[in-house]
Amino acid sequence: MLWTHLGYLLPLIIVASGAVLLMLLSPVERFSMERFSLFTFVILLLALGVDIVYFGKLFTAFPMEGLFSKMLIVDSYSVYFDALILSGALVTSLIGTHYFQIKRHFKKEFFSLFLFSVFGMMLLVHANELLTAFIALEIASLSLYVMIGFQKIHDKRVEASYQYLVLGSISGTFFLLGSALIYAGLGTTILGDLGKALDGLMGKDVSLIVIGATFILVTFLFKISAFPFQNWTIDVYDGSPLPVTAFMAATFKVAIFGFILRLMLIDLDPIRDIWDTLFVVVILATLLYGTFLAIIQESLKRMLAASSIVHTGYLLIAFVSIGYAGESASSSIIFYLVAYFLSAMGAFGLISYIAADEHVRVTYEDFRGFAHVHPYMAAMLSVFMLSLAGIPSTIGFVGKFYIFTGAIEAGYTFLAVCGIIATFISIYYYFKLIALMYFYPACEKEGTMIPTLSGITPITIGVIAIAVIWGGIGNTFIAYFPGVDFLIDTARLSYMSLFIK
Amino acid sequence: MIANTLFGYIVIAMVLFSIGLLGVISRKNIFVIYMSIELMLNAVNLLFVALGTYHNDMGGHVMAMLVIAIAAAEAGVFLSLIIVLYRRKKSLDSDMFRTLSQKEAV
Amino acid sequence: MSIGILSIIIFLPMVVALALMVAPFSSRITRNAAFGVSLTIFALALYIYTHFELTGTIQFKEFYPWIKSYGISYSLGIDGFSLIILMLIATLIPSAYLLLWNNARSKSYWISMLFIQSGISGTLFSLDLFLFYFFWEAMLLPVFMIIGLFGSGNRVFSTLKITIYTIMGSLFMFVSILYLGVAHYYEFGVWSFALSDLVNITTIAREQKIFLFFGFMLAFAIKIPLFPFHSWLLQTYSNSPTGGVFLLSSIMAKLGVYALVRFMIPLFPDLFAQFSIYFVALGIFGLVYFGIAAICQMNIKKMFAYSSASHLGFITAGVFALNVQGMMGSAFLIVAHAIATGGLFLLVGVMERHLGIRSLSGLGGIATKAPWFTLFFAIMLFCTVGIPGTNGFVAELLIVLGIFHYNPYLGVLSALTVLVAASYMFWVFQKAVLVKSDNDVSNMKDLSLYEILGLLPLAVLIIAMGVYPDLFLYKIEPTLQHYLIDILHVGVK
Amino acid sequence: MMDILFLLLGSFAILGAVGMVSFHQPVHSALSLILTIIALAGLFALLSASFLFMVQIIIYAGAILTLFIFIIMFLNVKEANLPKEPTKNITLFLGSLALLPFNFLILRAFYQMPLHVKVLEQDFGKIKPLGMELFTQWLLPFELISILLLVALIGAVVLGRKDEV
Repeated sequence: MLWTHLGYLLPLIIVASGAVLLMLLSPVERFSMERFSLFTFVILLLALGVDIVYFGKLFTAFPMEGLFSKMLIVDSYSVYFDALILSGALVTSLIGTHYFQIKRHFKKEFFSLFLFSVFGMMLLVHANELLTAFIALEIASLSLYVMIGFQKIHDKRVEASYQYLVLGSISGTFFLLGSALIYAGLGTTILGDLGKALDGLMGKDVSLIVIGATFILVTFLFKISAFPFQNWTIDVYDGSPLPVTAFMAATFKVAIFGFILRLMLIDLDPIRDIWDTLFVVVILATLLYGTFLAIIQESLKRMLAASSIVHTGYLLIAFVSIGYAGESASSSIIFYLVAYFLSAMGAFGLISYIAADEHVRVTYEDFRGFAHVHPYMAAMLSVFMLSLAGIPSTIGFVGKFYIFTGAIEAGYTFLAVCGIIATFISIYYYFKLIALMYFYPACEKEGTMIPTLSGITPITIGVIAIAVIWGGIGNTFIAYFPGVDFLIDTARLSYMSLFIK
Repeated sequence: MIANTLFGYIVIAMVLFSIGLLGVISRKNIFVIYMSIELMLNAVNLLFVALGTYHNDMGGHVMAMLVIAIAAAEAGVFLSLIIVLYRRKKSLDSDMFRTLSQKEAV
Repeated sequence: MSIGILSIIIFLPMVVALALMVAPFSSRITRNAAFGVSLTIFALALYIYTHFELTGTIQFKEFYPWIKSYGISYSLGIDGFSLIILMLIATLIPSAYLLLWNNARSKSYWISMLFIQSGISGTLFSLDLFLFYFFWEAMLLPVFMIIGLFGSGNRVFSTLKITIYTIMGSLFMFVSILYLGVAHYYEFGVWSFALSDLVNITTIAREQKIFLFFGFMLAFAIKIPLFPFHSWLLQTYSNSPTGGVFLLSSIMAKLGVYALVRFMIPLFPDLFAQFSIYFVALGIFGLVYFGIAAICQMNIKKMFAYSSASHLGFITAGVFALNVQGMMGSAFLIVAHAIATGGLFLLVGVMERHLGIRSLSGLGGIATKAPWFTLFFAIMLFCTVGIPGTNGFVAELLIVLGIFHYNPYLGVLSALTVLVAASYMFWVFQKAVLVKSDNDVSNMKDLSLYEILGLLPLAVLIIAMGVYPDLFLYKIEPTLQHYLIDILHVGVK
Repeated sequence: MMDILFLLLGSFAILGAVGMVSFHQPVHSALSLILTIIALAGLFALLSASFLFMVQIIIYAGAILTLFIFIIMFLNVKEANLPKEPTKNITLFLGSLALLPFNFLILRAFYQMPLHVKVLEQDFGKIKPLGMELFTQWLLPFELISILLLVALIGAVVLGRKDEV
């Protein structure tokens, strides 16, 4: 019994102890950056390997219930999200390798912090209690703040770190206030008990809980950069080192959704419809404003940051429709997270590879004629752009298909249409890049050193590109290899595990 | 009899929280911004303790303790970042640290 | 698991294109390979044509589940209408390759062409709406590449414009498809996007159905293009390379009409009948409007662009006439017009290459320099105009008859406009080719052997179909009857 | 007696908070904040949270804020380097008006909350039950806090040290 429970917790334990170990090793001078990177990779791989063992099984458990009471939960759902987060971290460490080598600044403690933040994210998905979740969130966020400001030679890094820290802390206090209100109303902060207590209060005035949950949602909306709280996104993403940006944009979002889905779907289920109107407004504003921001950006990194706001809007569409659509829609949000995660990871990764050299400014104009000099990189970048835009034969298309089907199924046809409108406007800013890369003659500017394709980073990005296409077309009828259906089935399974009481 | 009802504490906590929020919104001095956040955390603490006492549940007190620890952790990062920022900019004006959106990104 | 003949037609070009993309071959080898592929497909199409049975059913079916959780399948099949289009494409594409033989020297040009061929076939064969949408959108990307890479003028802008424009249309269709899928799920409890399943839906309220109808209609109207959705047309046609224009005008636009008939009649028979009057009127209005616009153009390419749009308006009017003459005429005109405009655009491409001018006033007196050119130009033009003896005549006659049946006033109107439209084409022909002018046309060379070889089958087809139309009509008639039964059945009910 | 104490401490807390947001000099703000914190500690004591009362004074007022004042002094910020905030008082006033409905809403919700005031046990809020609770029910968050502090520690080291590159 103890051993099974230890087994459930093993990925968490591996990552945490790896982080501590790296921290202890960091003063050792003779270890190079590559060593640390490799070590990080091995730890993540190990954790992922252990995680995979439980992947695709349907179960729910409170490991070490005697010791930890019910603060921690391990179920198929958390295992699924663990796998996502871990692979996100793995990919980040792989695509960051080249960037870190060039910059020569990211060493030692950086990787320790990286693992700590992965640990925090995983914990967030496992958390079954509000304050535990908050601590997990803080572990992940604090490490991220420091990772952003790690390279202090840049003003903008420190500034981004500062902005994120201040706004993140403020939103954090709202989370705590919300927890306090919920604690006041229900007398407990353990997630499983919240639902029961709430059921007991049915018919009475629950405005306290509603307000408290709204405050928690504020934090959530802030972290995923939904509408009224999106202002930081572009600046912070822009100011961060590119691999960290990729990590934030893709992996962190996954973790946050992981927690909030659990909270909203299970525990606040009886009163969830209260926020529907609010969400509809937030979605519309997010889509609108994100699209507007994305159109006016000159820099590619800022455009991707702005477009991540739009993708948040799509995710929120799935989020509101989950409760009203059937079981098939449940996995749409998870699938879209995977789709966005792959595409954004690839795009950010490739740009970080191209722009690793200090003096390359990554604006649209820099990509003029890029395809004629670097055909393969241009092709990969195009694949990611197409996927972000949701063009068929990429995973982004299938993701959008699920989201909009779910929305229509839930009766939110109006939202689906708005999403569609945002999508075709997004064609403009994604295709602009493709057009610039392919349709202009090459102009090699002096001073730009774009690396040739070699090393682990391009291979990783290539694999992601193939995965993006495979997710769009792949299926068992082409080869007996997990395709779209596999992802959906496992996502559905993980969703089902939430309801095991 | 105010001291024996929960509501008085809640009023104080909410007033403190609001003042903290006000400080965050309207002040530019990064020290004061930080202290406002601390104040908000303290207000939440008071809420937790008061609720714990009135629910007859030690959990509230434990949560307050945990929040103090979280505040301490944030303080560490915050203060070191403030030092770095002040060294670079020789200013405590939070507007000085928002140059990202204005200049061309590198 | 055996691979069906339709799958081969879809995937052969794609696989070859992928292989060529990676392999370090020169553009010559790429071109030869592409031509080989197109000939193979022609042979396969002939095989299908000869084995096609004269029933209104869907044949050569293939079915594999794709995304099981949503009931999406990879299901293919053809009926008489798609068969005609398939034959058309299979004939036109090798011809186009021959005309571009020494012209397009870039490898990516040929690779894009191959991808487009895959996309077109996929769109044509899909029986699953999701699959259809998949190919419909995917087809756009290589077109995007061809126009952007090899176009002229402000090509990047026009590429972005056509892309956003068409994707906008198809995304609304996408929502409609999803809505149908969800409605099917609600009614029958299982997911399916197959056309044969979606037609059974009965629960959608009329108001919503109208929205869905126009969601589909928007996508097709943009692609065709019908009257108010044509603003991408002019710029795209004039900035595209010859191959791109050829594809857009003679194949993609026809696919719009094809999809209109193939999907919208079974899905919305009642609405189709109800709104038909508006679309017939719109089609005839387009015929007039674009006809006038064509007369006003001095640039030959733009003029043909408008005249092509004008004909497509006519085709649409025929489709919505709701009787077998109109629909048959439309099908016939699709073929006739595809051949003729395709040929004309290719010829204009030749002219442009030699003379470098595209304005009408700069041409003239080509006839003496290039007799072969003049001959083919004349045949194509006669076909467009609808001179008796060409297939254009048969088609236009049928459509006018169909519209007359539908509504005598509109029928008379359409007959008149066709006559008017004929006049300007002659005028062009005279001005551009026959009349001597003081412009220097000494650079004009006659068609090369490849080009003659490419155009010959087209010319033969034009004449053959004009003289003996039944040869082609009998294959398609049962299918069209089938469609009409759909509409009339609902109409009676 | 309790009431007077409560009102006194409460008003001190609010007074300190108001001073904190409105003083121009960060040192003054920090000293006001200490007033608030100590008043809060007193309120904790009123709530029979004797252990937290100690923690609040020793850790918050004693460690965190002392460190804070030390850093303010250490940086030795000159008047010229302080941000100019000419509209500070107006924004504070307007902001407080804007926050009124927010407070009203929450307080109203609290007011309607069903309250079950229970009789406290003898040693409620003392160190022993708190410790028992902390190390049984709340062991996991407690352990996690140590990781959080570790991260903060690394962060402070990383951010604070001079760059060698």
